Amino acid sequence: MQTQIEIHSELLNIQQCIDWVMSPDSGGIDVFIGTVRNATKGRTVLKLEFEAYKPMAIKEMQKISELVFERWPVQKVLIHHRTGTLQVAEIPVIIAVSAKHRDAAFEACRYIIDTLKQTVPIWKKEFFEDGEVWVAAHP
Amino acid sequence: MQTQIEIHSELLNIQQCIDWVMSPDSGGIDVFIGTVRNATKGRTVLKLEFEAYKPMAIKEMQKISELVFERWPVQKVLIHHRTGTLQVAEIPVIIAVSAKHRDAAFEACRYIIDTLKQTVPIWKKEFFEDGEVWVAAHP
Amino acid sequence: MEITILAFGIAKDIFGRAWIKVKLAEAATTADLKSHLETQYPRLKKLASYMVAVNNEYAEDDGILTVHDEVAIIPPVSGG
Amino acid sequence: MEITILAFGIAKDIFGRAWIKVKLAEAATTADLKSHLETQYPRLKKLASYMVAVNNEYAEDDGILTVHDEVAIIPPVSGG
Repeated sequence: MQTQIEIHSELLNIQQCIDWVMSPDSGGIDVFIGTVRNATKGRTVLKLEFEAYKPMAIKEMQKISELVFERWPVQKVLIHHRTGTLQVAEIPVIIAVSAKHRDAAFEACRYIIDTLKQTVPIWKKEFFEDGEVWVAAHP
Repeated sequence: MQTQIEIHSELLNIQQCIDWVMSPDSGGIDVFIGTVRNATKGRTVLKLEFEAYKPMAIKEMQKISELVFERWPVQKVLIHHRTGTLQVAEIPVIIAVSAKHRDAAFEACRYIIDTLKQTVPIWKKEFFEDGEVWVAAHP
Repeated sequence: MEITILAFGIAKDIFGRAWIKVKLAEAATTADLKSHLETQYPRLKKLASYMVAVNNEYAEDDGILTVHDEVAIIPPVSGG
Repeated sequence: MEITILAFGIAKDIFGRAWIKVKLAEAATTADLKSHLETQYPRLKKLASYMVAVNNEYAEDDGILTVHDEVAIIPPVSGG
């Protein structure tokens, strides 16, 4: 059970993430890469800002990872999340999971990103030409 | 509808694959990376050899990609498959799918690898210490 | 007792700063804190939802707060 | 008519080479080709399954072959 969890404001490095989860007893790796989209509901997005409650966010990510290891036969789990200002097409999040068999990798990876978006205390502000908004804050 | 399909004997380049599927109107990328595992059913694997019926394999991959674009709202689909001799931990296949929303990327990526393993004329021979076997050839 | 409340995301905008201090009765609960804050900062009630975290864990409404706790307001998360 | 049959994977081992030539009656079908090959190379029958591809497409058993077709034996695939 090996987990690598990081939250920081530097560029995320895809190759390094994948190198870390690779292992000779793995048969497959599933990787999810979030990217900043240029529009939300038709409005042009100029940039995003991500803020994290870092110690709690790390703790929540660790909980997700522990649950994944209980539920699926996976080998390594990596979650890297970026904070600070991101431009369009930059990468806020990389999740990578290696496993002997691909089903576990796919299911665990999807579970991680779905759960991260529900429980991990990280917030995103979208900047438009005519304003800015904290995503999901209001009904 | 943009597709990049390649079969060749050079090392597959993960970063290049991901760079190709990225786009400013994507919100997520799912990537599946196959890796050569060091054992099959408890037997140590020394190396693998992949052989392709290349023109037909390309055609079958194109069919998979077309079906993906009919079925899911995805933006770019990439399938790279390697041939020749691969050592343990090397990468025979990379599949990458970008989409506005992550569900489509995950589902399409999984569909592609599942279908590729059923329909695309590529064959894998496993080399053990005491013999070799064409995978799936016999019941 | 006086407790420091950390704020993130839109809660920081609502409080006008990254932390505030509030005065609560001894043995006050998370629910007491929420109603205190909602009186002082009515915009909190306009949020889709918000949680209180105590010592880096999501807290139940009936959890009792102490001056030693690290308390934070967690508006709807939107990472990833 | 004489048709060249391409072989891949274990079929190449069974034939002992990457292609063979077979003599078939005019308007022979894929099924005719299969039974011809299975007589000559009984190990084909031991495979989990195998398909015939004609011009880079999986062929039906009743498809008619011509000398202009590119015909290949496709043992169980195992890519990825």
